[in-house]
Amino acid sequence: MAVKSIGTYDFPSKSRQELYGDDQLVHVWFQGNPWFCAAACYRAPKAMLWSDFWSQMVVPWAEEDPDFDPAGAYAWTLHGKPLTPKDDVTLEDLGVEHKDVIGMRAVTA
Amino acid sequence: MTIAPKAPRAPKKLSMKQRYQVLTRDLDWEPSYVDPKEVFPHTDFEGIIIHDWAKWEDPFRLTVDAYCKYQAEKDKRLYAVLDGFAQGQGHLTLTDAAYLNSMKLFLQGVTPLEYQAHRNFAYLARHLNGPGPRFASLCQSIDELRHTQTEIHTLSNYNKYYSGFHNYQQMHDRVWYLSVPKSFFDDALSAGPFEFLIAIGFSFEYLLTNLLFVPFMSGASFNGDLPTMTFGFSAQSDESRHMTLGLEAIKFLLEQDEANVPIVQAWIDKWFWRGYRVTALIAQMLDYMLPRKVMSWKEAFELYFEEQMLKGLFADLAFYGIKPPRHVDDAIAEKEILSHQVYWTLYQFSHAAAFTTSVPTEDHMKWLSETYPETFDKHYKAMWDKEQENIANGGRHFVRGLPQLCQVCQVPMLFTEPGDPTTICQRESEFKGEKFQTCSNGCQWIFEREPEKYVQAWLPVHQIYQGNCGGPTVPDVLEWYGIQDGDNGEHLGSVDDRNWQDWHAGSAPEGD
Amino acid sequence: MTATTAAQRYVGVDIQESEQNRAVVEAIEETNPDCTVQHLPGLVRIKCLGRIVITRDSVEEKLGRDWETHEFQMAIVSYFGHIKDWDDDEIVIAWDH
Amino acid sequence: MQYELRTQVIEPKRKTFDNLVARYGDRPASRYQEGSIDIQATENFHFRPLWAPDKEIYDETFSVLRLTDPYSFLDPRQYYYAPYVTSRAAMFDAFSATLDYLEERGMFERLPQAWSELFQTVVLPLRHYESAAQMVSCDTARFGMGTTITQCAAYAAFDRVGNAQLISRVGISLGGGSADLLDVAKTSWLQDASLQPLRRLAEELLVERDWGRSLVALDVADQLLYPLLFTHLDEVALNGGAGSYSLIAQHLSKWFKDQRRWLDALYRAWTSDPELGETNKVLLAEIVEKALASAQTAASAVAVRADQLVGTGSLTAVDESAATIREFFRALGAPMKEKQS
Repeated sequence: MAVKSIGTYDFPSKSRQELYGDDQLVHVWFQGNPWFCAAACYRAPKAMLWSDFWSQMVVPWAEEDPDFDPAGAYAWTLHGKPLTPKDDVTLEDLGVEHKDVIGMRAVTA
Repeated sequence: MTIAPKAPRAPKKLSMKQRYQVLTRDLDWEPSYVDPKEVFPHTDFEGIIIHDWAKWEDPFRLTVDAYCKYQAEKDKRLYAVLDGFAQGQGHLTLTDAAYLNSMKLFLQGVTPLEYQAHRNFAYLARHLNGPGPRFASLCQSIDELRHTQTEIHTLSNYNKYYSGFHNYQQMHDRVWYLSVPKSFFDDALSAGPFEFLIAIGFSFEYLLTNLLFVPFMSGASFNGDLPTMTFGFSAQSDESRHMTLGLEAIKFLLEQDEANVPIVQAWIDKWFWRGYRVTALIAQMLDYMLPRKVMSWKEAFELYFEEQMLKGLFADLAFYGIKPPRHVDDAIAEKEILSHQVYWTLYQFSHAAAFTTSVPTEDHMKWLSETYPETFDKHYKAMWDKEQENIANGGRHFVRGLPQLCQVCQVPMLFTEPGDPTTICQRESEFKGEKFQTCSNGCQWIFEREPEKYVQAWLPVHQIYQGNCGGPTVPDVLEWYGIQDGDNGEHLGSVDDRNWQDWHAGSAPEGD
Repeated sequence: MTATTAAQRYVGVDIQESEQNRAVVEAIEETNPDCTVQHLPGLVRIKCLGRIVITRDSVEEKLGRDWETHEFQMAIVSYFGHIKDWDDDEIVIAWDH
Repeated sequence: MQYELRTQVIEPKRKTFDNLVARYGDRPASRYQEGSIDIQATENFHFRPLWAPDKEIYDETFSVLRLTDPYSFLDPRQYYYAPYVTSRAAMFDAFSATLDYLEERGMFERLPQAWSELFQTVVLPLRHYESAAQMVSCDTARFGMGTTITQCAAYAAFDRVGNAQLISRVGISLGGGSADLLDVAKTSWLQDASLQPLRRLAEELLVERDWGRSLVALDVADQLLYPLLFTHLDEVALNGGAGSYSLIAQHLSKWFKDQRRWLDALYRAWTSDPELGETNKVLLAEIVEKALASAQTAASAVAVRADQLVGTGSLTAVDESAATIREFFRALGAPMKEKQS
């Protein structure tokens, strides 16, 4: 349903992608890890390689957890489906869109 | 007591009801030189139908002279307490400097809301068609200004000695966790007059008021904060009038036309959940921030909400076809986990906040285990144990990054799936090709009802990334927030903690 | 929601604990013999099934002076229920339906 | 609880809040300042009003009259809530004492018939004017920019209901304890030729959406009516053996003096604004001239009626007040017309 208003009520989103230029907002949700109370939100270039995203953004955040293992195995999800990140592929090419939530879960042996 | 009134003159006296009628309600007339509709241009667009404004009942029947007399007396008493407390260095008799974290949160988060209420009840005092509700709104408007100012004046004394109070207005406009209460009230102020009446007059001032304020004030009383207790109870005495206005408002709308019922129901559904999310800050305050506990969040919720509102109020409103708020079951299901999740979040983000946090002490954890036998040991104790070990190894859990926020309530997305306290609840909606995440079924429902509204939300995290908050680094943002050293982070060893220890050094406590 | 009548549900009023308000509390207890009184930090909670009535006469008797019902505002902290009436002689808190 | 005597002197770490230090230097602030300055939110509003999508929640464009810094205006009375209600409690006490005295001594019954009629047909209907004035003041309290202005307006709104109630109580006393005379007065308000220009003025104020314009226009009308009814006629009453009229009038003229203090300060703030002062002067001249035209018509009709009933000089009093208003704004630099057209 639409809002009821006096006159036209139509405003652009204050978080729309164009406000971030060539970048976009990306969330990383470390599932099964209660150390982090909520998913993280990053501003990352669409053209950022996964390896850079991992080493420059995710690891510095996640390693604040004393139990985090940057070399560990993680299962990834995007849009409700498994995601297989490749180091030399950009976020955009991996299918990551503005404000997407990337799921991350430690794989236990 | 010097304000005992004279006995009524025996002959020819109008009753309180007649007098009120004559002095307040009879002042209106039907305009003929201008279009009456143009005098009240805002009461049509929301779809509410009012047939007869004269049916509004106002049980308080207060006139301006009586109002001024009693309010002046209340303030005389209150300011005497404030002055005495300040002169006697009363702040030294608080249970601990850490207690004031709850009051910092109050000044930063709640006082500006009182002010917002003041301004918008003035709007109702202008824009409602009936003189009865206009006068009640005007009284409430200046009451809310009273609350704003008595809160500032009460906490002003603490500002002189403690961190975190000094820049509360600017913080309310800028800081991430304060966008939760700010956006809540902005949502109400940007709504039409009837929705505001239900949002604030009814949902906030009646449905949730006891849950919000009474625990705060009892907490103050239990922790040696006489001024806060005094202003709180003094404000609450006005609040009882506001509750009456809220309840009268809903009954009036429901009785005026059956077509109003579904509109009002949707507003109750929306505003219960909006308000409930704001009370998350109260939940953690009760269970974690008060050095001496009054009651747990769970007890407060059961008493003030489940017992008084669900069993009392909603049974009454069922007569009109009103059902308990949508998503109320999700709120009930959260009562044993909410405070733990919220405090854990504030704890790990307190480096970017204007209050301090600490790991609960051993005694405190024991209390939490006993108070929350089903949840604390099972889900939360292990995290604190891990954090204690982390601290022993030289760490302190401060998140190095920014959290994902809910598009509606703006709380970091920390809440969990109904029935599963281990999985964060993530909801996503799309509007005009853009994704919007919400923290719960309640917030998602609210978003999807009025997406045009919520896409405008000024989400602090997104704004920081747009470069609108002072700069790209955390210190830049903190400077823009006006946060000074000592306002934020770990409480133990903080400026307030060190001062507190110094001030009490050498004065061995004599009994407790 | 299970159907209850107004008389089966509690209403209540919280009064600030003070020397001045003691007479008011006593008056309410006397006027509403079935009420329960609970002391909480800083306040007294009085609750009763169905309705609570505060009468001017009873408060004046306990106080030993004139008291107008508006003065109750100096004592009340909160309530639950519905203030059905607030007149020269009495204040009634009760549910409607 | 600790009971030991504390001999230690603890130096405050801070004197007041940051915003006040930034404005006035590092020194203790008054309760008026702490409770009023910078209290209204200024930035990062989340949602546009559904009833005014072109505006922010607080928006200076709600009026053409603006201040570069809204807090360049301060209430000379320094009212925050506590001193405000305390002062009004005293005013109402004094009024009640007057009314009690008048009733006890049967003064209303001794009032000359013409004065009794003046009360009934001129003064009592003004309770409706006061009611409109309340709504106009509420517009400023909500839509005005900056707490120092909106706070004054909120108190003024409450005062106007207070005035309406005060006038109503006079009506009840005059009617021997019944509200009948108030019904008669309402009919007068709706029908008497002498009151129709004033009622038209009141109604037109209620459809003005610019709070600054309606606030000024209301004040212009007040500045003609209050001196006429409660200063000029007060003098006439004393000379005409209507002491009870004078006893009532003093309360309203006292209130009006108090009301003038913040409004005159606001005019000074508007016209002395470093950036917008010149614009405001031109705007004020335009608004005041227009307001004077209808206010003078309205007040003159009332004056004619008063002169018919109790005496002389009322029309002249209105003209004099109008001249005073023009002179006041001219002195502030507003380009007022030389003579009324």
